[in-house]
Amino acid sequence: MIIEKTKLAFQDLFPATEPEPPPIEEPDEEVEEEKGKKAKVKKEPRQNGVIECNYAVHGYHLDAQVAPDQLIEAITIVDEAEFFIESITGVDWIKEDQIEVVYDFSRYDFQTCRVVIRTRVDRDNPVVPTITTIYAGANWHERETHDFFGIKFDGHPHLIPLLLPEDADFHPLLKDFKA
Amino acid sequence: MSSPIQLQPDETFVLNVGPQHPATHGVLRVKMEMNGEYIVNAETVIGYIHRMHEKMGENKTYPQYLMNLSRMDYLGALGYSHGHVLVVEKAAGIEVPERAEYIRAIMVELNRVASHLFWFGAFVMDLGGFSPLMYALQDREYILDMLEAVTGSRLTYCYFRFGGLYNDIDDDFIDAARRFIPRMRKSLIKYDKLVTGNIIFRKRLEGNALLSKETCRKYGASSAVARGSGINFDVRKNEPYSVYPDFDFDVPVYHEGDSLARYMVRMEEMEQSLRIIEQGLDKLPDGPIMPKKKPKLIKPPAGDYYQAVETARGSFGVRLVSDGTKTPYRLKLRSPTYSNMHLFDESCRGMMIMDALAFMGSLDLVIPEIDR
Amino acid sequence: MSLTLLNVIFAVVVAIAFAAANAAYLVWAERRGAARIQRRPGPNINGPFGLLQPPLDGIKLMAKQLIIPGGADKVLFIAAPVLAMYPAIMSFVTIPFSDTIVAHNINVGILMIFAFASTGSMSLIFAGWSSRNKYSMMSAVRAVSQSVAYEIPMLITTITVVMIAGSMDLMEIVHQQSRSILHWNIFPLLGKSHNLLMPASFLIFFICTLAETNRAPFDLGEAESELVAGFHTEYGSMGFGLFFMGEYANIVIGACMTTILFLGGWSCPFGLFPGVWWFLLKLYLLIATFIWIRWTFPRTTIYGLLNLSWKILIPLSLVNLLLTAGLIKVF
Amino acid sequence: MVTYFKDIYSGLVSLFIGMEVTFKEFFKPTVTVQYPYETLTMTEKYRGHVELIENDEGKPNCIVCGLCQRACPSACITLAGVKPEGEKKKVLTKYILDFTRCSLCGSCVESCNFNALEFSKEYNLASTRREDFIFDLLQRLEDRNK
Repeated sequence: MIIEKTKLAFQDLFPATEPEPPPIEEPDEEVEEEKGKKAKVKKEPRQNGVIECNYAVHGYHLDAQVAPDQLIEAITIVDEAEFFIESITGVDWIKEDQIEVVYDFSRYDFQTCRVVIRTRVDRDNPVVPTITTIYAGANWHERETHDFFGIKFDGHPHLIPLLLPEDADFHPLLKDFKA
Repeated sequence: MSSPIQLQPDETFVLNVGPQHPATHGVLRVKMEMNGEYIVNAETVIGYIHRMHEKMGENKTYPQYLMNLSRMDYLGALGYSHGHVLVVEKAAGIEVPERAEYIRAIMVELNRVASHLFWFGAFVMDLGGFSPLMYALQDREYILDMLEAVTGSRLTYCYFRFGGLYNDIDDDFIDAARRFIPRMRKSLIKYDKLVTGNIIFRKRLEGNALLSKETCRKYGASSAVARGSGINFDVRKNEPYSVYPDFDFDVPVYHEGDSLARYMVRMEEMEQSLRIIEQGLDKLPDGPIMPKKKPKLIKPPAGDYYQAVETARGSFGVRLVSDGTKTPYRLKLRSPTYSNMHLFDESCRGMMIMDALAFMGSLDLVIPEIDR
Repeated sequence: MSLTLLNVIFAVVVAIAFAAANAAYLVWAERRGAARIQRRPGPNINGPFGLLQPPLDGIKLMAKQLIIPGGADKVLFIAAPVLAMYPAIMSFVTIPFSDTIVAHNINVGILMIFAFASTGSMSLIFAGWSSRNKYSMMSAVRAVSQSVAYEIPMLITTITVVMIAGSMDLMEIVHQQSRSILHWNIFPLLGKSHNLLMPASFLIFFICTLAETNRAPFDLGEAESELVAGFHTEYGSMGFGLFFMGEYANIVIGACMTTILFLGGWSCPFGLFPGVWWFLLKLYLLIATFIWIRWTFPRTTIYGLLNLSWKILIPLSLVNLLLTAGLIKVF
Repeated sequence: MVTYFKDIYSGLVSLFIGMEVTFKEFFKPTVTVQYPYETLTMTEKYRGHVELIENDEGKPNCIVCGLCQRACPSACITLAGVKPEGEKKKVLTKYILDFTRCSLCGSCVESCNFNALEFSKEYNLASTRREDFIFDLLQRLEDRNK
């Protein structure tokens, strides 16, 4: 199954790059249904790792949170497994002083598997590597995310405002944005 | 004597197609670097009618945001509403009565036919044939009249509600829909004779703008753009939602990858939508259209929810990040044309301008939907 | 017929009036016809059946300001619309509408008409060049290649007819076809040539007429969905009006030529009551076909158009020319 | 060579088929409505801008609960009411609809529990002035009753 395969590929990322993996493996085996409730209770930012989610509740199968420097590796995994890019977006977690960049991937064939890859960066210095080298179609999505959240995509070929006016220096989807 | 444009053989010039250009069907601008009639490089500039729907989503309560979705895509509005209500229902755990789901499916499919009809007309108009647009609009008017009689509006419907629908359909609607199906089938034959078979039309589209599977994947193309390139991808089949598993329909797939394949996919999709409508009318169960117990205030539990639906323009996704309050924490709208249009820059290189514009037409663009 | 000054003035006035009236009312006919095809009523508010629409449109256009874009070549910019109109009017001088209705018949009438017709594309080049607009420029370039490509098969086909008639005099060509429908050049059974490929020749000529007059499906110069409005993008008011009228006047000329060369001019299909009415009937039927075609087909591409000309029309018309020459020799 | 002529032939045939279609359409009756001279009646469920519903005495049913105001996504509705001496219900004194912002979503009508709002069938709205679209619904109700 593609879900298992991709999950295993993701899991390989974590022990290798993070020497002291906190209880990441546990949530993996956790009953999926509790995930939704658990997320509510959890105050701490999520640890990096991959979780298998209940599709019926969340609408996606795998949820991988990676460190920004692992991003390229993670994206390569989904690229090699022939996923297509659905979208890139951000979420501003102002209370935790972080911005989450969310990458959505899905598949064209009937082995349905939606993968969410997230990475968190500090609000003061939001820099993540670009994935346009892997997915050419990420170009606009990254520009849009740059527009709305001010995230700098390192190495992006053309990071100028896309949806906002070309002289826009504000980022409207940040929670502290006041029009 | 003043000297107009200087054209040297090796020199390129920049042609601004848009923001106001007949072929862009809205305020889209493509900066084309041209060498004569050939496009050397193109850069699409979007955002002229950006309305920041996503920020509005964060400021409005869930029911207040309902009407925004239909403003995204003015041709196939119901499909977008469907995605939104589904994700909120999923998040808040609202049960939808079966009748409501069936009516939703029928309405969405009708809207899809209407949208494809308009696309068909506009596409042929891009290619210079004007009459098919008028014929397509006649059939589309029929659909809009039907939808208006139920939803109360013609384009920007605000019909779906969390848990159900705003209005129930009546016998008049069912009769009209039943009458519509044979009428539409007859029209499809007419379009086939008038346009699809036409040698000029075929010569223009055959081999025009070949898109490979790989390009589609890298850009995340969906709808006819993907299906015309041999990718059997339809969210209704791949990730069945609502009552679509109950219907028997096919997903037309063409392997040529040219504009004609994209055209053929959409034309056949209309027929498939008619089949769904037919089955939906036959199977339509009785019952309420709103659930008995519906929370007064919609407050989905905190979490991350995603729902993809197949709209007339492709795979539309709504990502809802809830923090348990009555407004979404983050609402991301993944619009299909955004990805489809993104293809254009790379794929139109080396094409002649008239082919590029035919290609643009075959992508089925609705600019407010790209810009959101 | 002696050509006096009065004669000339009269002829020119009549020609201009005929061309202008035709142009104006063909716009109306086109709009009504297109509307009928699309199941709309078309212009029907001003006057009975909307018949006052063309003069009112003309007044509106004339009342508007002629805007010359900055940086445009003024002389050429103004000359271009005039150039669009004048060859059509000049051509009317030599076209015979019946035995008696002809302004001035010359024995190389065909040559003269083609000479003027080829200056028609000059106006597009001038307009495209002088407007200082990239769309106009591209349209002008297209117009040149189009007119080069289509004049060749058109002329070859005309030579075929000239060979059959043995004359370049339009009157003479009609006279030779005057007995019955079977003597028309399109139906070669009783004519001089006996060439069974003449209907193909007619079709080639007809297609070339469409292309020469920039009509759909060959309206690449205008191509409103690609080049906005092509060569007349920058024209407003009567400059635009003249282009518009020139287009329709050219259609009339094209249809006149088709009638004369292939459909027997003013002769009746059954040899009865020849007269100008037959000419006009054939003329307007052809024009109706022009309109009908325009509202049916999508536009071709520039390379599709050139392929059609160089790969199909020119070889076929050459074959036809050789065949006709041979058949004339044989019979 | 054979395909060459076949292509020409089939191409020509396809063109004639297309012309046959438009020829047939030419003789069919028109389907359009001559708008200013002919108008359509709106369907029962048509959503025009909202209108107040009156009771038997010609007074609005509205009890000034303000639910519509709160439900409105675009803040189009401004209403005010007073409670006259000795009356139980509030009486509506002002109901302004800013139609320039209204998107006809129907939230106000849905939220109303007192059958006080309905959609009008008005679709002939056009003006060059913004103020013309700020409706005083109470005034409109009185005008209707005149």
